[in-house]
Amino acid sequence: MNKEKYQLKIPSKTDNLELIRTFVSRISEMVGFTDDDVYKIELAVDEACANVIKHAYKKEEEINLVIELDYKKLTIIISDQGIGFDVNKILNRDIKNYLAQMKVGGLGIHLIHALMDEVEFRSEPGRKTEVKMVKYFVKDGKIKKSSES
Amino acid sequence: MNKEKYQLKIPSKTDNLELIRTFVSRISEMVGFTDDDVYKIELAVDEACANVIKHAYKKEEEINLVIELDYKKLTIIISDQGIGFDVNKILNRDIKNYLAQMKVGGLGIHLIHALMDEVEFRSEPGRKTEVKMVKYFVKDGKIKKSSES
Amino acid sequence: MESFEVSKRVEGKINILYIKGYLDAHTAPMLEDEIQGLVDNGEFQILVNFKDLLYISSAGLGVFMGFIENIRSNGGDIKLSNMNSKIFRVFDLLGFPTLYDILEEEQEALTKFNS
Amino acid sequence: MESFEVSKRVEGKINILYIKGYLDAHTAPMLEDEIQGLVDNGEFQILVNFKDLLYISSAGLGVFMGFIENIRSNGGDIKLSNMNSKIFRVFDLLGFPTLYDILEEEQEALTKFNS
Ligand SMILES: Nc1ncnc2c1ncn2[C@@H]1O[C@H](COP(=O)(O)OP(=O)(O)O)[C@@H](O)[C@H]1O
Ligand SMILES: Nc1ncnc2c1ncn2[C@@H]1O[C@H](COP(=O)(O)OP(=O)(O)O)[C@@H](O)[C@H]1O
Repeated sequence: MNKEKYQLKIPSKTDNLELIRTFVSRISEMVGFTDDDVYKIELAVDEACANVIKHAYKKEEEINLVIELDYKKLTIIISDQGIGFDVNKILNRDIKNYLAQMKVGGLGIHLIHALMDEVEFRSEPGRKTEVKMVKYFVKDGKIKKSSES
Repeated sequence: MNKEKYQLKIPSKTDNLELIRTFVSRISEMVGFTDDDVYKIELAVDEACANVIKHAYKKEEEINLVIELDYKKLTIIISDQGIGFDVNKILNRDIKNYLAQMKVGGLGIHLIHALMDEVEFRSEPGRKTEVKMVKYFVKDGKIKKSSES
Repeated sequence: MESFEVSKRVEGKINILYIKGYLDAHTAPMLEDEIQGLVDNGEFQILVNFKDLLYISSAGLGVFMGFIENIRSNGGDIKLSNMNSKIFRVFDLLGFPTLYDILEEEQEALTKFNS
Repeated sequence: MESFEVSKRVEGKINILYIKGYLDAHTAPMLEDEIQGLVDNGEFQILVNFKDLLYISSAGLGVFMGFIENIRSNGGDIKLSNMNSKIFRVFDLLGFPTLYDILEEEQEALTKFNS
């Protein structure tokens, strides 16, 4: 397979989460991921898009979703032109303690890390946010999910 | 409903027709078209995209699909940067005679006209093709499918 | 995911093809190969049963267009049966009913072949 | 299209919610409203049966997080039962099993409430 690109631009509203999941899971199935991996990819994308809808914009704007396929992996980039956030602050949170305090929210980003093989958040507060996540077709044993270590 | 825009860019290969149909039919369902209209929209889009795949490019390139929703209609624009064609030559074909001569092909554009409320082809030979098709949420009786008259 | 399948049954001199699922520009070559196989074997009496077909685009109709002249000039025919109403409408919109025998039931089509 | 439904059954002091379909950021408010209604009526013994739930995202888990403190401080609890393995994994990944009673069967959960 050569490098292939699929792009979806879609209004940022929760009504569209289903369509986004369908889109992503069809492509993931098509390229041969197991049902289990399809589910993980679908959920990770749902979380990232739900964040754009909830946090990025004051009103309905646009979610930009790009899927790139090469011979060894599926890469998904979800971006918005919204308010952004301090990535380090969120990522350094200890999820166990956080949960034990029964705080509402804060689960999505943790989940994305747990579900995908590689995850990278970039955000410029006030300007934009971009999440890049990767799932390999074959895990070579050495590649370990960073959030599970 | 305000004006809303959905955009899909996808490699031009027949494997993707199913995904395109799913995408378009989900949006059509979501905005409340009857099953019957959803089917017509899906088929018209399939035909236009199959044409891009078959005719526009020498190798796999990109199909660009835009769906716009306003309060009274769904508009779909399918475009490519391919070889283009002489629109008038195709559109003036008499489909009955054509069929009776048992020619292969030439059915897609006719079908698109029969299925949608408004259809417009623009092509610049050697550069690009764009098909715009419209389905109204409510047909006001006066709007008649041009190809059925 | 959506899919397309062809299966075959022989009834006397007539070859019946059962088509199932989604017939579009991606899957049409499968049907084309199947009919080509029959033609190559000199089998020109072909009945296509659409009972389990859920979707068809013009690429599917094109398959029949591609063979009909040759098959008829060999004294055979392609007849079509058991279309659901959505599928039939596509054939109808394109004027196929004047060019092809499209029957409600497989049995009617078989009878018509033998008459 | 995908959908989400909640239905309710009362068993003694325990309110059982049956959730069905797809629970995401779009449908989570439906579940939230349902639980809010119970809390407003002073019903703090809540069992959520996941038997027919096909999908959950963190927005769904967030609903439970949003109520649990208040409900426990009123002597009640939210217990969860009958999750399929895909759904359970999401709870598990987020460490919920240490914070919530997640039971295989509805009956076990009912017993646990009454003990
Ligand atoms: N696309 C985004 N734009 C702006 N802020 C974001 C975005 N994605 C995440 N965030 C910030 O990161 C925080 C944590 O996100 P998450 O872990 O998904 O939990 P939750 O959405 O429940 O708060 C959010 O509360 C928000 O402040
Ligand atoms: N996107 C396109 N790019 C180039 N040529 C096109 C395109 N769409 C249609 N055509 C031309 O119009 C003709 C008629 O198309 P159509 O009615 O769909 O029938 P068919 O695809 O079976 O030939 C095609 O054969 C092709 O020459």
